Amino acid sequence: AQETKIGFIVKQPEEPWFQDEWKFADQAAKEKGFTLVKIGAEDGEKLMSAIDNLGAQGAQGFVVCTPDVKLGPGIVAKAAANNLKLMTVDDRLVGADGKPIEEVPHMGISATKIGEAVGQAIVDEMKARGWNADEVGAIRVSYDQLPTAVDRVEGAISVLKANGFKAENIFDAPQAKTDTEAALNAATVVLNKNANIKKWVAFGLNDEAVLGAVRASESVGIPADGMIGVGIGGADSAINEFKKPTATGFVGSVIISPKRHGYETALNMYDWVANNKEPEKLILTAGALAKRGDYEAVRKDLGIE
Amino acid sequence: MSFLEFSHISKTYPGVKALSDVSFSVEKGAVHGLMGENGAGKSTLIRVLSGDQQADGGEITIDGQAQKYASTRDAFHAGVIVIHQELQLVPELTVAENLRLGRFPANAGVIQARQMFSEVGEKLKSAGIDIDPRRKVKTLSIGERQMVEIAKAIMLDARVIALDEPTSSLSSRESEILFALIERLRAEGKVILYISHRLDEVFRLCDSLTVLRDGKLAAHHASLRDVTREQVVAEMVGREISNVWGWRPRKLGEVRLKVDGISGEKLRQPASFDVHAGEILGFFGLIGAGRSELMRLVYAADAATTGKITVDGKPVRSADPHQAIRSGIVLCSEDRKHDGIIQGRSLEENINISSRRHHTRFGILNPQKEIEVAETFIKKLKVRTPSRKQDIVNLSGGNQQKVILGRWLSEEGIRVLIVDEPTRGIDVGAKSEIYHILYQLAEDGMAIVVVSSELPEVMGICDRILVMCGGRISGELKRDQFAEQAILAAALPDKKTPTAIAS
Amino acid sequence: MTNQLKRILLGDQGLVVIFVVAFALVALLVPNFLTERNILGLLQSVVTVGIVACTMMFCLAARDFDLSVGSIVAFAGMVAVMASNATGSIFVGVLAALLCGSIVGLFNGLVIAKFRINALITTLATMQIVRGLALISSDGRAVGINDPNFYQLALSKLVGIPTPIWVLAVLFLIFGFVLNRTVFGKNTLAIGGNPEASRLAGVNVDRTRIWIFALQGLVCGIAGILLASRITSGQPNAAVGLELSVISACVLGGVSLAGGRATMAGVIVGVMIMGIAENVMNLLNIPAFYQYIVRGVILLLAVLLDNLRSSALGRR
Amino acid sequence: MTNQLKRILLGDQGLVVIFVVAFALVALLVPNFLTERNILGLLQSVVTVGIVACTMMFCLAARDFDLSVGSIVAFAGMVAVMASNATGSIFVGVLAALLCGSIVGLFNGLVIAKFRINALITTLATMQIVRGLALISSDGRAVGINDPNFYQLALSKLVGIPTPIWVLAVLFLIFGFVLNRTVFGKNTLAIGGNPEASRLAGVNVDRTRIWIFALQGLVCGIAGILLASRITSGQPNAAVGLELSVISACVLGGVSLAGGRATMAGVIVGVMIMGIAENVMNLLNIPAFYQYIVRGVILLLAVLLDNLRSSALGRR
Ligand SMILES: Nc1ncnc2c1ncn2[C@@H]1O[C@H](COP(=O)(O)OP(=O)(O)OP(=O)(O)O)[C@@H](O)[C@H]1O
Ligand SMILES: Nc1ncnc2c1ncn2[C@@H]1O[C@H](COP(=O)(O)OP(=O)(O)OP(=O)(O)O)[C@@H](O)[C@H]1O
Ligand SMILES: [Mg+2]
Ligand SMILES: [Mg+2]
Repeated sequence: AQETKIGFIVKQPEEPWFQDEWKFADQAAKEKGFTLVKIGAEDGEKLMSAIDNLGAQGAQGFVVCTPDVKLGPGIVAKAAANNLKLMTVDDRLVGADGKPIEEVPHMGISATKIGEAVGQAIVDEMKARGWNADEVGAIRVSYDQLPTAVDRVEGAISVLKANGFKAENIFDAPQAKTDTEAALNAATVVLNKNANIKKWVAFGLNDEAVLGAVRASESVGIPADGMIGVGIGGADSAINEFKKPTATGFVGSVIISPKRHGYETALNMYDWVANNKEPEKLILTAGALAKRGDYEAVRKDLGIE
Repeated sequence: MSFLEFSHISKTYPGVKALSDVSFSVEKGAVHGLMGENGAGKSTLIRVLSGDQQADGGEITIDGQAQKYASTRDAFHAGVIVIHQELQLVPELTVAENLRLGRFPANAGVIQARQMFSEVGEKLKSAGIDIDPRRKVKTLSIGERQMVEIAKAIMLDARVIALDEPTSSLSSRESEILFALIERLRAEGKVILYISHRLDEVFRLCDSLTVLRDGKLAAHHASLRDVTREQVVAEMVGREISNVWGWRPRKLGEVRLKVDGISGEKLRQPASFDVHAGEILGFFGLIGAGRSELMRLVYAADAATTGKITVDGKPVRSADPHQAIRSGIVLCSEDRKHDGIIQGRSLEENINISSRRHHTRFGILNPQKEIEVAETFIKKLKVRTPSRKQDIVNLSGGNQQKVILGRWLSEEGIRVLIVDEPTRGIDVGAKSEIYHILYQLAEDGMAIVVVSSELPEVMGICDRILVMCGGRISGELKRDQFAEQAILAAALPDKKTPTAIAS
Repeated sequence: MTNQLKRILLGDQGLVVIFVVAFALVALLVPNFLTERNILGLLQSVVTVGIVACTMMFCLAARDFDLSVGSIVAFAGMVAVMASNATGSIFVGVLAALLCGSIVGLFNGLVIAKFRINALITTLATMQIVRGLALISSDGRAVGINDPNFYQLALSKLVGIPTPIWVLAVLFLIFGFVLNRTVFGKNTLAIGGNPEASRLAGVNVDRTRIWIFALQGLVCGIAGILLASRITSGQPNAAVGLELSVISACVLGGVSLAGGRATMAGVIVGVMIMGIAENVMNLLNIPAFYQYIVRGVILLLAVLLDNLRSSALGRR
Repeated sequence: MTNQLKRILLGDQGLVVIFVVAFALVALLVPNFLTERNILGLLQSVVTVGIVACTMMFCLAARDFDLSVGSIVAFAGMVAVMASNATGSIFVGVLAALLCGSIVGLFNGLVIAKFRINALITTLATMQIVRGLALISSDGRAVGINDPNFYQLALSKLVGIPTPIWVLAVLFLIFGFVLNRTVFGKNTLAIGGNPEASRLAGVNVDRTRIWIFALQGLVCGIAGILLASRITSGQPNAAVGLELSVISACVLGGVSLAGGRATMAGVIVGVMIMGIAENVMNLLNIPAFYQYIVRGVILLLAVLLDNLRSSALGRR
């Protein structure tokens, strides 16, 4: 029989999250005995080339986390042209009309939902510490160039507002790049500008962004109990923080399971290609909040080790 | 055994045998002349001596010791200093830093600046060179830079000093400073190799002489006592040249170029002059007299602040050379390295860059025509090159100069031709060809301006001479008034009043 | 016989020969490489870099520098999509994109030539400004294409070969011709060789530089339109870092950053080497992190080989 | 009096004067700018760029180019963290990072000077290779610091001023001195100003270039260590795009890409202008997309002003 070859394309191959997805997809490949071709595609052009490349290699299908959801029609057309089956992970494709493309099977969690989970975690921690929303400032570490980032922080803000946060207490700290140093520099300015506010919460695109805000608070002398930062991802950056001997302002991270996203999507694609068993059109996963005390358990629950 | 010996030196560049089996020797305390046509291999020999180039074969011995240089640094350590044909200065550094580059007086890597400036200042003063060692080289004029370059010869205690055409952009006054310097070095017992195309200088300075031709030794004279100039020219060129200048009277036409009160940033005093059709007008002056500045204003290479220019009675307004060219004025500038050659491009392209607009259509080149023009001038000016495709930087200095001249001589429809130090570095043989072409152009009605620091040249080929001094025109002489004394008097700065006013 | 071989290998076109040999090796050793599909995919993947490299070659040859190309490509793509969405006419969209690209290029050229501002800083500034415009005009989100015919710009084929590849080929031909056979091309090379001497030789240096940048803008417009059509949307984040890829491809192809030296054949080879490296790494399934290393090593090898070749030439 | 003012404004240090005036304006007009906290924050934010700019200045002054700085900074940070985790000694970690940085720099220098390979391509290659190494060594993940004392490198203060700022200041002083007062500095300027003349004057061009790159690597090592301490982890993705910021700061500060011209004061001003622009934009709460445009416009204005100043100087 013909060898089964499946592609797995991700938008940011250097990110630990996608590394994990690939790792778990590899696990599925080993179990089922198919070939997994992993390609990183940071932008639309690279993605189109990657699909062509898969076609040329004789793959039968691929899973993709697209650099931009608006690429939807293009990806669908390209996949069809190369006669490849298509599934999406993490980010769901949308059509020209801005609505999700329903016929492409998808597994993921919406960016807004993750953001809301972050917001909820912050609100819970504030309650636990007995903070009054009026005396707290919020740092929105933003990277508005990336639509997913906007959706995540807006999700968090909506929860904060619903819990009595005033809009004027939310301060924008735009990162010039997506690394910790840029977030740190941007957050420092916000903190210095509002030296009268002593209690802060912070959220952003990922763990690295929030870590920047936490580092900024430390450098201007805000103690750990004056800062609540909740990140997204829960990979090593966050774990390093939890492992520190004393607690920092980095309170928690919303972990999404790369295991389900990587392992299950690859498996589903294999079933589709090899056994012609079409996957469910939409599988939504949930994020789980991991904190200093329970992150190991949470990770185990999600199947990450 | 002689102090400095070259034995069987050979050097080949791709497509060119620059030196083949050259052997000769020089005694201690002697000034030894090195002559030959452009491309004969003089500079190459000097480069081999300085460790800049490695010879393919042969050997150099100094004081009985065989020399092996891997780089110029080794040559320095062996006591060899070379003043190269092209200026080798760093514009952003000061005079003193340039003179001590590669050998800064330093303590644990930190430059002893005060010591350096005072030492260099003293040495410059003792050599009669009046330049502030703290000035940045980029603020110096070409002539001053040449003097700085020459001053390298006395900065270090050398055994062998080679000078490659040091006077090519110097006027007589600065040349005298150089000659005095050479006398001093000779008295100190150094060996001096002296390259020049000016026979007068060679006969005045040198004790012995070697002539190269096509990379081979053509003649060696251990003494110059019984040698005539005609003989040396014949050895160089392979034929007799009876009259280098070859001036003939010509009929002058109407005024072609009229310059009225032009001035600019570097030339504050307004200057006026005119040139007739068919006339060759000479501009003489000492270094820094402002001749080049004036010509650059006429050509719009620099912006003029005041003044009017008319060509054939029609006023010319140009803000950039390309407009000046369109109104019939061209300038061949003096600094061929900075303003002339286009590095990395072939001879063919260097010649055609301006005149090609006569044979392009809709901006598309006519390759056939370009080849034709290039070949014509390569032949006419005797450019020594393996092919017209050769990169211009691979040519010898004189041959580069010929190519730049070719660029302007190939122009069509030009009414005013200004050449600034046109024969700088060009050998006697080619010189007379160039003069001949200039006469030809003048006979066809072109107005020609020749700027030169070589007094015999302006006197030899011009119909009229304007002398400049301190930024203004200080004298005018017609051909029948030409006299060395009068011209020099007008050129010297302490003379306030014009010496000769033509009617 | 061996002499002739040597002449070919060491001659002006030596880089091309090395490339052909490398290509043959890759075709033999890498499975799936020499299939029609893969070659077409490979060619399509170099379209953007290749198109922009055409004019970047001029820019570098004239001793200039253009960092704004990536932003212009993204911006022009956005403009093409938004204008054709707004007017319902693809033609208007294409025209608007070309116009916008040219205007940005013209602005670059005017600032650089007339105010004599460093090209690196000027284009770094426009790179930021234009990227900002692209983000603002779309609120940072991709803009979908309403008229599916727009996709045809990139999807349609002629004699089995997709249109963008044809466009690329035609541009290679045009700019190769312009560089070697026109006054504009020769003036560009002369300016790069010695700007002051060129000016004194009557070259209108300012005008030539302005033209170079304007052309660069226009060509980025073309690349932007094709890219938008290929990815079926206008994306404000597209083509980030394109400048570095394009400049590297040019330098790899023998264009001198010190100006005055450039050949179209060299640039084509440079573009292809970079494209093939990416393609082969993906075909061979090289892990993402190792791809960095392989990419670096290939770059080094390519220049090293070319260097050995030309120094052998010098020593002949 | 006015003449003296004119001389100061138009003199060599004119850029500094313009900067001081601009700084005063910003301090007056932007609320919260001139607070101790903000100024310290501002200074800390320019530490990485500032440190690397010290040696980039030498690199550009010698007509070279280094694109690998960002990768070296990230790699050195990783090495510092991993080595000190493994040995339990921060000192060993720091040493290892400095060593690794220098080795990469030395490699760059050797390849560029000895094999005469274009600096752009060489450092582009090492940029990729080193980034790959950083990613591979950590499997692409951030590495946490075991010993909290490591944080003190960045957090500790001397006379109220954080250590990294002191380090930056000391490096500015050292390299300012090296550039103007030492044989190495003058040779660097000479090589950039006229490579041929320097070679003929017996300057050891190769060795100087190798030293420049090795120093660049060492200094990137310092920057990497401080950065790792500041973000309390080694991150393989750190400092992407640093090269462009650093080169821009240098060029803005009057360093000529054509070589031969550089001043430490200029580079400091260049670094500060870029840092202040970012800081003020955030203080004024300028939306992210508009920041691109403002950044571009500031760049253009800064060079335009400097240009008007120096052409006024020329016309004097
Ligand atoms: N780098 C090079 N590559 C190729 N050919 C060269 C190179 N340098 C010099 N040549 C050739 O070597 C020959 C000798 O040149 P050289 O510079 O020694 O002449 P020269 O006697 O100094 O002439 P001139 O009087 O014009 O200065 C010339 O034909 C020149 O074209
Ligand atoms: N780049 C420059 N910056 C400042 N001053 C300059 C510069 N170039 C020339 N000068 C000054 O302009 C004056 C005239 O220059 P220059 O020596 O070129 O005149 P010249 O008559 O053409 O002499 P020559 O051509 O023999 O050198 C000199 O006083 C010189 O110092
Ligand atoms: Mg010579
Ligand atoms: Mg002159």
